[in-house]
Amino acid sequence: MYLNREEKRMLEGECGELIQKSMDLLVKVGEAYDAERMIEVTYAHLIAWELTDILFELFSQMTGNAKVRIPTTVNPLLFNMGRAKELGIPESSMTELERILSRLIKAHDKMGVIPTYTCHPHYIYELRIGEHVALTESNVVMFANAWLGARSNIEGAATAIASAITGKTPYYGLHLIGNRYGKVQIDIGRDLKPDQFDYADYGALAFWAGKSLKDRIPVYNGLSRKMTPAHAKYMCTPQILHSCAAMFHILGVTPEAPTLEATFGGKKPEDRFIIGKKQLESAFETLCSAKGREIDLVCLGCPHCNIQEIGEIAQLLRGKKVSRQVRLWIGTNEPTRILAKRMGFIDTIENAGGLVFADMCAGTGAALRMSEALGIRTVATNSATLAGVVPIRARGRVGVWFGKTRVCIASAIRGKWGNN
Amino acid sequence: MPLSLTLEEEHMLSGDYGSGVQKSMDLLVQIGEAFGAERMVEISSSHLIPYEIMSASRFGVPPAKWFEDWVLEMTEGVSSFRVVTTINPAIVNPQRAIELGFKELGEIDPTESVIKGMEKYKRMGAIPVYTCCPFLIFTPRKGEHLGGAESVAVAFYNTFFGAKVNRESGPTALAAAVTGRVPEFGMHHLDSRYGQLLVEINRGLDSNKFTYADYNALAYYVGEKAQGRIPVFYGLSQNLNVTQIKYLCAPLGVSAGLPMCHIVGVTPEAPTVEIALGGRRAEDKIEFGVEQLQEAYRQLTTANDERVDAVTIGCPHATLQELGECAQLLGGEKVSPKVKLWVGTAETIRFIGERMGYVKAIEDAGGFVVTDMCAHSYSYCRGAFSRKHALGTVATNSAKAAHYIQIIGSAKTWFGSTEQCIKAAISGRWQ
Amino acid sequence: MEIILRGHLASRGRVEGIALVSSKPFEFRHVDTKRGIIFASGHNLEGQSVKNKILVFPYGCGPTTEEWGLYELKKAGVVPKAIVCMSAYPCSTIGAIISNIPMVYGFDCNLLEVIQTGDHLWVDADKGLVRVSKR
Amino acid sequence: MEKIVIKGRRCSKGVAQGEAVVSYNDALAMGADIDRETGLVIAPRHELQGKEVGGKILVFPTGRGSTADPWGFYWLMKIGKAPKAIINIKANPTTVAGAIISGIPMIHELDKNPLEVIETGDIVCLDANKGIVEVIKVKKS
Repeated sequence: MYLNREEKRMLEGECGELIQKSMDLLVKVGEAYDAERMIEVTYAHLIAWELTDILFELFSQMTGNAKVRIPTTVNPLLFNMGRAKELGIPESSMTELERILSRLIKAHDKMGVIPTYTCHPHYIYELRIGEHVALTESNVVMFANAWLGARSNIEGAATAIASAITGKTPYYGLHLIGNRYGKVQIDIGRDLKPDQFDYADYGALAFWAGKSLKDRIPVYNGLSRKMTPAHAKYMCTPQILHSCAAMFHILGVTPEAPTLEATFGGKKPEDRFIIGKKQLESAFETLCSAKGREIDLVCLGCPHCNIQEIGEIAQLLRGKKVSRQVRLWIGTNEPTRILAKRMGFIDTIENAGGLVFADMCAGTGAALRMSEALGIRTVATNSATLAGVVPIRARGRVGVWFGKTRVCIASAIRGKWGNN
Repeated sequence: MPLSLTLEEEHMLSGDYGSGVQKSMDLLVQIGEAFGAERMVEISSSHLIPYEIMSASRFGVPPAKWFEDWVLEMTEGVSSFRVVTTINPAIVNPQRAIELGFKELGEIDPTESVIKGMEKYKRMGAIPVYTCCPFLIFTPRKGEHLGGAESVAVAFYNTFFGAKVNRESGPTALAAAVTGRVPEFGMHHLDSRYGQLLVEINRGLDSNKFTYADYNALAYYVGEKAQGRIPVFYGLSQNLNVTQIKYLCAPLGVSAGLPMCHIVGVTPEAPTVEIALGGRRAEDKIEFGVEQLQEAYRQLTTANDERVDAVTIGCPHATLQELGECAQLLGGEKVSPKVKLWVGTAETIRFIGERMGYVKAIEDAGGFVVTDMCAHSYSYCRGAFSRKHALGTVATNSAKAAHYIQIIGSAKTWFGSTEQCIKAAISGRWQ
Repeated sequence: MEIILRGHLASRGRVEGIALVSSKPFEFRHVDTKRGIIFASGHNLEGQSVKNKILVFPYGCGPTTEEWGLYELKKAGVVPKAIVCMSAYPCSTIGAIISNIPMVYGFDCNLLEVIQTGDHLWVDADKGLVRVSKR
Repeated sequence: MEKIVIKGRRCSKGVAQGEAVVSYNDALAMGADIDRETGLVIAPRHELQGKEVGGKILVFPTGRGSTADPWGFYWLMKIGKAPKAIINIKANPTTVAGAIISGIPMIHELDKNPLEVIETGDIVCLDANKGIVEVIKVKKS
């Protein structure tokens, strides 16, 4: 692997031990994928490290006194301690949670990380088409690749840090145009109405597609040309729950998919599937793991809601009340919350009994970790990510109802899962 | 070919959706006809400019009513906008009007009209971002059709994202938000987007060392010479960041009304010079060197008094990176008590800036990080504020601000790098 | 019967051990970090331990914190001895590198047809080689 | 007296007659370049600087100015200082929007370059609906 003078100096320890370690990790990853050289990255996104002492120790070893070299944002925390009471976090857990969260926040501040605490950080750093970056968090990486046309491999927590403090990444995988072409064509069946797709439909679609992809990049053919970034957001993580392809194309919509030919790089698709009503319904069924219709929590905003989504939720809740038995959590980032507050959406939602949180991961974070303490056994959501991740990781203790946004809200009001 | 409308558009035009939609569609159809559009295109977003920008006159007669009535006509019977709608900064942030010295002007208070305008648009669903950089909230995709005014937003959408948007105006942006349509001409046609004017950065200039002001000067100079032809910048760094591109986009509309540019190796439609030019020969070529850079600086500078009364930064609205740079350049020093230092940005950016400690650093030094408003257009471009606060000389790192202060305002301008501006704020003198 | 398989280095090291073959894409976050037992219901290896095994799977998948799963197994001493897979999901690779576990990927045959649980494997990751001795 | 007829494309409806004021080289912004009290051109270095545009048939190559420009135009109309009509070589959409909302007739894309045909002081009759411009030369050329 070719290293330029600066990279060699980094690897030989002339820029300090932490940079050396980071460069060593990046070189090893580069060797694993036959990268010819390093490239400069302009932006990194980190994951907020988890709570165990073992992982925090690893984080500290990697970061030490290092400062980030490029603009670097960070994923949500597991809790928003400022709103612990409303979340219902028991007093007994507070001290421990404070300890582990505050040490992490302090460490980020020290590194110069931009404390965005969101899985949708694209409001603070605008990526351009073709820009090379180093991002972790599947939703952030895949949105950047697919929707924004930026180039990032799916980084791990460790390599994202290494890139943030060296400004480099090995030049392999999705950084190379030749690896970004579609391999599998997924046609949307004629019995579906993509114009009317809810966020849940997009998630279910990607979840189903992911099962047949392996490492191959899909090209969706037949989705609505009016789909929004929020729709695309829900397609990201579900895809990699069963595949390892961190990219997708939507014909006529995403920047690298103007025509089938261009999207497949002039080659024929290796494989072709149709997703119709039957397949989509089966994805919904698979993602519904709950038994009883009683629900404890309705969790929206996985990934973090944008302003339109919060507006839609507010609209559905206007003049209604969330059932006393149900918690309604909506995750977003703080700038979106500021705008939603101005538009009166937050008041509408919170007057109805819902809570809108920034800075934290409501679904796979808080709901999963605190399910026992908060007595959460059944969650309703429009997020295929949450529905795909939580039941397995909670080892069956938590069941999920997965459905469209309006069904989730109607269920929050009734206190029971169902459409009416 | 006459402009043909879809069934829905015909219904809009015939008044079936109410008179506001009808008036809006009528305006768009007339514009479309004037420019030979054959049809309307559906858009996903529009960016409005608040009409009360007109209601604060330097003559003390706020004809707010004219514009309020006009907006009422255009929105009669419209309960909400049809597309994602964002909105430009107000002339003043009503919450900070007193603190910033707007309420002692002796003219009729503009804040009431500002609040009225904000509420009106908010009720119709406009996202109250109040920034000229709405791309920080709404990310369009390549090839997506948009509506919208504000030259900074338009140039950035076209240049940075490859979205398709004409440089519209206040009325058509509103009509676009109301109808969800714009006439298809200009930037909506791929063919009109190719570059025509090649701008080569002279080897004598190290563009890697360009300050924001240098990018501004480059674009301002080119804009003046372009005569409406879309420039292709060749020879700039391939690693331009958002802030640098923002400064390259901002002056394009100011001096020549250009809706976009190409930056070879950077922007989506300009991987190579040939592609940016659409395979054609450039109509003309500009060599940009030290001499041209200096000429632009001369044009943007009208002051000769070293004493600086005000420093304005954040035109277009500052990014987080710029807030950080201002904080760092202040380096714990105080802004001279004789100088006003305003850094304009969006509230959403200010929030993160607060978390990073940048806002505190700037405000502890005596500067203001102002949000939701333009940091210069009302204050320095209208006479009353400058006269009241005796602001004879304003320093800025923005070509757009310098241009408008010169043309509409009464103050003289110094134009230079952020560093020069911050130093001037501390010492009270331009060096 | 012995078979030699040629693949590509992902994470360095040489080791031998018994194969544990997952027919499904593998997610380390579905392994209990204390006991090393796969808990994902419906998985063909549900209830089995990865400890000291040579884990064979088609490819890794899952949200990006995969490497933590592997690292925590390492710290708990219930880590597999090596990983052999067909496609290398970057997050699995990174996990293997930071946990010092040999890993090889990218063979020109279908691993799942060649290797069965219980086979004895010698892995030389540096050379990208896997020697299979059928049970 | 010489009469010349040229044809162009309608930007904004209406019929008008008046005395021409021509900017031969400089683009014009109806908002920023014109004083909102007196209707005089105030833009520094502009060839029409100090000239009044109110009540005139204003001829210039193209428009410029901020995207709030139409409202500046509307303002001039409200205070009675708007031009009677506008003729451009190639219009800027912002000027057109201003003309439409202010109800001022406007034409562009003529079959002859209006800057070569029309001189300041000429009498110009214009029917924007039909796209016709009649130029009556007052001065002997």
